[in-house]
Amino acid sequence: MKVTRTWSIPLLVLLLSTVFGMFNLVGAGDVVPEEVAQSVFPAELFQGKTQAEIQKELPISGAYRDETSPVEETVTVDVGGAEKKVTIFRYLTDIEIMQYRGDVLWTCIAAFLVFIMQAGFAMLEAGFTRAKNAINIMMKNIMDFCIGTIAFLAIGFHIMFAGPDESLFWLGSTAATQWGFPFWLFQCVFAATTATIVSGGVAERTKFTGYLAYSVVICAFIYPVFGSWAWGSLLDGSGWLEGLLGVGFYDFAGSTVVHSIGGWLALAGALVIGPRIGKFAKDGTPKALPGHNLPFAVIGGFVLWLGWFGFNPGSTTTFDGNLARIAVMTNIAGAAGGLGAIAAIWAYMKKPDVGMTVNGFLAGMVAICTAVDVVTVTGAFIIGLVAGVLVVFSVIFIERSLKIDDPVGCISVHGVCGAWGTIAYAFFGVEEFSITVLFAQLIGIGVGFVWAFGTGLVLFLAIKYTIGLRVTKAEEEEGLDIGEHGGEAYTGFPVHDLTP
Amino acid sequence: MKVTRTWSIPLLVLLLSTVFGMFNLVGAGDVVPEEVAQSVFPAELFQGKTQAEIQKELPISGAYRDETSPVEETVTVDVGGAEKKVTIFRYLTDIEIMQYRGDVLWTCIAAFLVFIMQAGFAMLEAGFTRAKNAINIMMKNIMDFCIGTIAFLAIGFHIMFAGPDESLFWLGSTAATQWGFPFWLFQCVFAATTATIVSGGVAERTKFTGYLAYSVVICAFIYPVFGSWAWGSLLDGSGWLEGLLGVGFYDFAGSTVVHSIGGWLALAGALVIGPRIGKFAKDGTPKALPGHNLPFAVIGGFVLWLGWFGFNPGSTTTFDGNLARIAVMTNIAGAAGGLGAIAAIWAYMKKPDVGMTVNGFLAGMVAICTAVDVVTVTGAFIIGLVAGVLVVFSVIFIERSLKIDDPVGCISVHGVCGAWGTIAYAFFGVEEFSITVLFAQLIGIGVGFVWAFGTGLVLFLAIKYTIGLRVTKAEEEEGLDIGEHGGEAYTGFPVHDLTP
Amino acid sequence: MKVTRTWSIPLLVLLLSTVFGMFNLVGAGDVVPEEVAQSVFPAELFQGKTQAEIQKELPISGAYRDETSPVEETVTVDVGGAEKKVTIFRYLTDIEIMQYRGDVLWTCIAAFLVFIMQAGFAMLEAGFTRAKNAINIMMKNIMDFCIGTIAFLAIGFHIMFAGPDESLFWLGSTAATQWGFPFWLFQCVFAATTATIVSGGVAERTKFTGYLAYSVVICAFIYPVFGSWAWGSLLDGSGWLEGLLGVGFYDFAGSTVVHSIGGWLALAGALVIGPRIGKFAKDGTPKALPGHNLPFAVIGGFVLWLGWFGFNPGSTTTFDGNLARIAVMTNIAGAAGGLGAIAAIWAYMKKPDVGMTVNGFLAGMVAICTAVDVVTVTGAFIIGLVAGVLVVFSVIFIERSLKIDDPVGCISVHGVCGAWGTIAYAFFGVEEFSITVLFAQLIGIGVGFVWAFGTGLVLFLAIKYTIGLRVTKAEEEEGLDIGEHGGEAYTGFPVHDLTP
Amino acid sequence: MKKIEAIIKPFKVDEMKEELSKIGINGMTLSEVKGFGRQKGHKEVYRGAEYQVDFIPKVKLEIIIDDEMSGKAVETIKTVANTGKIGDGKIFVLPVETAVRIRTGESGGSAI
Amino acid sequence: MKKIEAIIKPFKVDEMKEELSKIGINGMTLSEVKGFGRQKGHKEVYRGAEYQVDFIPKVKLEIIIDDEMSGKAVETIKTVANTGKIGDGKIFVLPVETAVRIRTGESGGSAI
Amino acid sequence: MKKIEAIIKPFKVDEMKEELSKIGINGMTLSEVKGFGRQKGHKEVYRGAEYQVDFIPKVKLEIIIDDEMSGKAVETIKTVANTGKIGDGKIFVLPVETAVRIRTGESGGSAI
Ligand SMILES: Nc1ncnc2c1ncn2[C@@H]1O[C@H](COP(=O)(O)OP(=O)(O)O)[C@@H](O)[C@H]1O
Ligand SMILES: Nc1ncnc2c1ncn2[C@@H]1O[C@H](COP(=O)(O)OP(=O)(O)O)[C@@H](O)[C@H]1O
Ligand SMILES: Nc1ncnc2c1ncn2[C@@H]1O[C@H](COP(=O)(O)OP(=O)(O)O)[C@@H](O)[C@H]1O
Repeated sequence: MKVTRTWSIPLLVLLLSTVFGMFNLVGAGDVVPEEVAQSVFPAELFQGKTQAEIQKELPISGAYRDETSPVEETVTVDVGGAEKKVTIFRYLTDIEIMQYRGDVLWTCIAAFLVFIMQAGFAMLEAGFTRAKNAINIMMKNIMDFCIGTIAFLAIGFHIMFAGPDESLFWLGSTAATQWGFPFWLFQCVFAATTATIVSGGVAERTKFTGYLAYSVVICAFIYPVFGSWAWGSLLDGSGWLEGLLGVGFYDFAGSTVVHSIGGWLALAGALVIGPRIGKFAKDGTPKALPGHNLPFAVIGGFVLWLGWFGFNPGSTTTFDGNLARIAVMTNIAGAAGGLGAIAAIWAYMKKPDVGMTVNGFLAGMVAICTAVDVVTVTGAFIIGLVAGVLVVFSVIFIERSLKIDDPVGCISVHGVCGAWGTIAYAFFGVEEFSITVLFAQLIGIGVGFVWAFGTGLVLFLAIKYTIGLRVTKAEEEEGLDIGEHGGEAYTGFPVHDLTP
Repeated sequence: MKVTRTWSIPLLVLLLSTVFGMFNLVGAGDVVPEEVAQSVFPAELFQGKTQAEIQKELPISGAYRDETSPVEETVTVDVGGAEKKVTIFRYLTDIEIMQYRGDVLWTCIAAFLVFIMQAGFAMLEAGFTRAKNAINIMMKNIMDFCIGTIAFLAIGFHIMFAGPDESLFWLGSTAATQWGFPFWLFQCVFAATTATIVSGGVAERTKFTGYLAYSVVICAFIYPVFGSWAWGSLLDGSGWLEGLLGVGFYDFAGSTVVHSIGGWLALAGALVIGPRIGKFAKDGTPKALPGHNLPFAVIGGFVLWLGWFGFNPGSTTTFDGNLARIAVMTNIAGAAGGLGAIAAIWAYMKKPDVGMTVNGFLAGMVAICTAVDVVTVTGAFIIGLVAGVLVVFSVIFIERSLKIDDPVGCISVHGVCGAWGTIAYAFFGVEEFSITVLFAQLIGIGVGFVWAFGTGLVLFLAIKYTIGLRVTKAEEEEGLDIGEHGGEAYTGFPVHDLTP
Repeated sequence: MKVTRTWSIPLLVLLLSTVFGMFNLVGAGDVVPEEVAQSVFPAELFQGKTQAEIQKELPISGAYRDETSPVEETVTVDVGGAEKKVTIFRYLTDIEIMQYRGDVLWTCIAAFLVFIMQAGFAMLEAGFTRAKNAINIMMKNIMDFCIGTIAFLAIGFHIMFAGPDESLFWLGSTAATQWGFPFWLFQCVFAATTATIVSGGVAERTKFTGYLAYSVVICAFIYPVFGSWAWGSLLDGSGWLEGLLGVGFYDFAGSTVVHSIGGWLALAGALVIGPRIGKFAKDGTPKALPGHNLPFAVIGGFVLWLGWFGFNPGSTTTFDGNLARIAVMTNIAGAAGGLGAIAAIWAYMKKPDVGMTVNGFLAGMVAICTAVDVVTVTGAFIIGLVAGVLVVFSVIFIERSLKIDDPVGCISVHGVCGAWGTIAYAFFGVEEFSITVLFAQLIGIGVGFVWAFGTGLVLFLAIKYTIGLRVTKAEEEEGLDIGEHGGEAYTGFPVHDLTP
Repeated sequence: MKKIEAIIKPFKVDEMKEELSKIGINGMTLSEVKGFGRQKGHKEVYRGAEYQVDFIPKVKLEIIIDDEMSGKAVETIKTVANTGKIGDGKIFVLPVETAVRIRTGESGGSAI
Repeated sequence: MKKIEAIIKPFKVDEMKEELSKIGINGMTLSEVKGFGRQKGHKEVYRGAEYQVDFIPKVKLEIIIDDEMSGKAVETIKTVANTGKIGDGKIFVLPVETAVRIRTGESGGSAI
Repeated sequence: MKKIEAIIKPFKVDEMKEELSKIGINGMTLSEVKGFGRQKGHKEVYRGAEYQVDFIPKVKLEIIIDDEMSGKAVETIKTVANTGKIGDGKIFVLPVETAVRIRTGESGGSAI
């Protein structure tokens, strides 16, 4: 009698060598699971309970795993030449528990790293805009995270990951087990990131109440819905994009799911709210409204780079050797993006501009998210390099030709380069090029655009005509810090902004 | 003969399934430990040594564990119906070693995260005060950590954690084993945090020498003594508060032990040193002395939030699935605190003030420390939300009614909200409400207040009448940076502070 | 027949107790590896393959390990009294795989921490220099990392770690296995650190193109060559310094390999490029050119401190209990360095200067790198304290006596204190003082100096006489931000620097 | 020679420079000042305390100019700076005795 | 019309504004300047190098005022700014030829 | 009494202070201004957009001085500030009516 086992828990990738083996059920006419179980596994994995007793303790789905809850495993038993599948219920081995703990630790650390991207975004956006709006930008980023946490807790997580049977509102059944916590935390910081990306596109002119309103909707609804289509099955959901055209829409760490969605929402926001006063001359020529603290912005960029080491490698939510490969590819793409952007802007504007260089390395890391787990070194390099060049011309095109005012370039960095990265998977992420894969990716990108830009337009227009989206002209000129928050960012320093 | 095992090392929570089991000592009239040992465990766990030999290698206490030192384990042997306890000495199994390494790694990473809170506090405090004192604030924070490290190494650690038999001065016996190192590091960064909290309350007017003096005393004495009462048994000590009223005073991660102690010390300091020149008008009306760099302060707040992911989840010093739950609860309380504070200040002052919002999320995380390991999602949300509201009115009350000048609000954030969190445990941290638990918590809070405020008063008065606590009026007006450190923080920027 | 095993993989330090034991090969005249293998290890470690089949799958060298590739192990078999060594090939046990995953995780986390040192250096250097050059400093630090990544990927890694047989250009054979990734990442961030150290010494006057040129050469060539001499055998290389005088030149985490090399390169650069305009009066008296944002610089120092918790403890690239000890020693040396420096400068200049204090704690951590894994608490304290005092007088000596302009003190911090730490190993790092060890260290230091200073001189002179090393006088006066990058760091703030 | 001091709103600076150039004024000095006047400041709050900020950022332009040009300059400034809202600012004209160009040593009208 | 320029200590600004309002002066312009005079600066140290800072932060008030009010204004400034310590500052009075209010175009006394 | 206003290059301040001290001028007020003149500014780029920066950082020195000293002061300033390059700056001399030292109440020549 030969036994092979099929795991019901995809994350337990570790081979359990101590329990593998061949064995015979002597004279087995009928296969008794109890017997099979005892022959394959040491007795302590059953804690003296019967198979039926253990089965009752099974979590609702394999996703709700825990170090103390039992798992279900299918063992193939060879009875006199005929194969029979037997389902066995048992508790985790010590080594499986260690693996589980490793998964939890790494997923949490990755979530902490993604969390600090909030600070990175805040620094980047504040540094790239004017001093008179710095408090407002800080407040938006704080609120993105506070609101994001509570909105995703209350509603978003359910929308994104619930199956048909259980509720995940306010964590729901997840709270009963341990795995729900690291998984939720990691997903929560992702959701907050999407809202924060949008912030940059509508900076320096958005009413704070309007901002809060859209932040809730993005974290509770817009992001989770698209997320459920692409990533639902990471827990109990099942997204229709996951099986698209048979090959599935592929987006490992969110070039589209997080970045492009954020970018297209920002595009909708920037269109509805219009450019900042003074951004375009009467003839439409764009004017520079330089940021007030570029070193601060650059450090924000470095902090984002750090965060990406959680964002991409953490997306496996698995403690295994693969995370290093993903970290390396992320790093190569970031570095190549920085080089691509500095080369492009230097050639085009004759100066190695710092803002574009920062956008460049960010663009490289945005683009690599989709294929980061499967790409080669050369693939990562090209994806990053192209993103770096692309972001430069995208920023210029959006500003000069489309006359859209995106103060920090988030439409280009996250929207455009997110789309590039998602397409690039079809060229650098698969063994052999397949037109089906390319189509699947393009459809995913298209669906993402339609969803995010569409709901974004509705959302921003709705806010515009209800609570109001934009501050008054006088307030915009004086700065949102005084108008919205009643204070100044830099008391004691004379700040003199000669722009409107 | 049935064997059950009682662990002598509380942290080795992992089930050792490979060695569990039932067995019979055939014809055992007399139980020989050597025999029992060999029957229960594989031979390699004894490395060819006798029980007596291994026993000699036992570390002084279980706390001094290491991956190579043996452990003591009690096995219950069932000899012909009569239960007999046999103590067995053995080395660790591989899986126990892995667990140990996991404990070390996680405890260190958590300590690194708590370490970076020093930078967060420095940014927060500097940003919330005036430019002319920014160097001084930086120097205080650097010295808190340098002095904290050496003072805690030399004296504090011994006071807090030594048992009656061994010395922990200068690490003492701990240095002989490995576990002492991660544990010490984690405790050391906690101690430094307490000193740093105080810094905010006496900012912008304290003599640097006076500051150094009190920093030494806090890290070497005041904090460790209270710590030994509440947490001594985490190593070799035994704190009287740990068994209070039978239920014990509960403070998982230090709402009282770290935060309130720091807050009440700050209160004593602020009282003794008096308000900054110009803080109160002649009629006692408080005047605003706005901070000079609010974006810097906000990023400091984010860095503190990051640090809290080490502060709370790391307080288990254990590599297991529980840390994720604690991280999630910390995050929810922080977010709720931010929302509570922004709502309160917006309602009360008609503006969503950034300083209060930052104080709010910090307050939420201060408050959750006590019960973070046992609270539900809703509990965490309420504890955080209440803390956020509370901190707003506490700041206003302390300033307007008590006329105490606390430049960054640390008395409210750490003292008051630490107390709130410690009380909240009695309502949200236990299965069923118990008046005894509430009393135990209240006593703990009271003892903490009396100890910290009392020793604080003595300390600050002693400094005042010896080396001096406050700079001269002229120096305060000109700024401590020039007077105390001979330099300016922002050479090249005209800084013009119209406040005194 | 008694079996003892010699491991071929040095990092798998874990005892595999489950497979240890004594056994007899009954009547074994001839020892068949197949048989021995099956008797020592459970069958699943061979996955049904013969020894010959497994042997073919062996990675090129033990360094290219992976969780799925087999290992080679020597087992000593006792056949009738005669010892025979048998080489066995097998796959990893579960516990070895866990250990491997732990190694990967920790090495990556350590690399992330070292990565963020780039931001720390950027803040430190920008804060300690003038506002008109802040963008340039940011750009240099971004480019150091982008260029460093790609140059080290393309060339440096090969030079440093390749053996005679395989190529490591563009990761080469490493990319085939998993371990190459974490190892490369950790080495890559080290290489970038070296280039960044140099940046401080030539700050505020270097042409950006010249900077890029030298950054490539350092990351691709100068650092890797010395690295290969001292650390080559960490992968497939073999460095001649590693066996120096029989005892070997010892430098655990790079006091010399990283820091002094960077410091001596900075010395060469500062000499070739000459002092900043206005740094020395006509009579040679040094003038202060104060930094424009000291709080920013101090936070940079804290970030560097954080990074050092990856730099030193991560240098084991091993998941085990030892990392905590290294972290503690790093921390003690840093704290002692801060105290040493503040005491020295306070005594000497009558003011506790913030710049020197920051340099002090950095110097302490630079100095401890060499011996951090073997030093005692007292050793770490003394090494740090001396470094803190030394750095103060070194900065003053280099400026006043040598008339070299080192804007941030990197020659003293990294060069001088790196050398001190390397020497200190001979006194605090070995059981018993040995003159041979001292000589080996001195030779290593000397070789490092000759190599780095020598190649540095050639490099900087070559750049000077080709693409140019220094900006024009007019550009230096106006600031490099406008001249090199076409922008200003702080638009909106009037920046008025009265220095040239 | 006259010195014209004009206190204007900061965002008018660019336009002002262009219009003054058009009428042949090619030199001026600008400083960042704070003004108090009819234009009310605003209340600010800081961590729960309210305070009044009365001084509003303004730009002061200083132009030294020949007597004959001064009228035209004043007119131009008045037109350009006018938005019709309180706080548009003031123009003051003061007498100047001499002007010297440091580079050349010229003085008087040719110095400006 | 006169222009009063007063160099005062920064922390006197609030009180000054209030006292001047009391005597009917409702317009003024403030700039942040650095003064050199009898009040000695201080030594600073920076990474081991000592240097002298001679310029001390001061505030310059500029008030354009009718001739008749000017005496009273000078008196008030003198009283408020006085602390009796070196560095209290100076008051200078200069002649002004015209004043124009940009918003309305009024000139002369009604413009201020 | 005269008021000398000199617009100079920022890095000349230290030398200027020393040279003026030598001829007995022990009081002055400095402000940070931006100048527009013959010295051309420069183009800057910001994230792909080019813009012209015309105002260049300068320092304005203000010295109130006795009539007789004023010539010598102007001479000294001219000599020290001269680098021979465009943008060296300008010196303007204005009449002053009174000067008051706030601390002592002295006015006139002894006040400065
Ligand atoms: N008497 C004055 N002396 C000096 N500056 C004045 C005077 N009155 C007004 N100013 C300046 O002119 C600015 C505008 O004056 P304000 O009274 O607010 O509005 P308006 O110019 O529309 O009457 C003020 O902010 C102040 O800088
Ligand atoms: N001759 C002067 N011209 C212009 N400003 C002066 C002159 N003398 C002094 N000041 C200004 O007055 C301020 C105070 O002068 P100082 O001599 O220090 O003290 P005091 O006013 O008490 O005599 C100086 O800081 C400077 O700004
Ligand atoms: N007419 C003017 N009124 C006021 N300030 C002027 C005038 N002309 C020049 N300036 C100031 O003098 C500075 C130097 O003038 P500029 O024409 O650039 O060079 P130069 O002094 O060598 O002729 C300018 O930056 C400006 O601050």
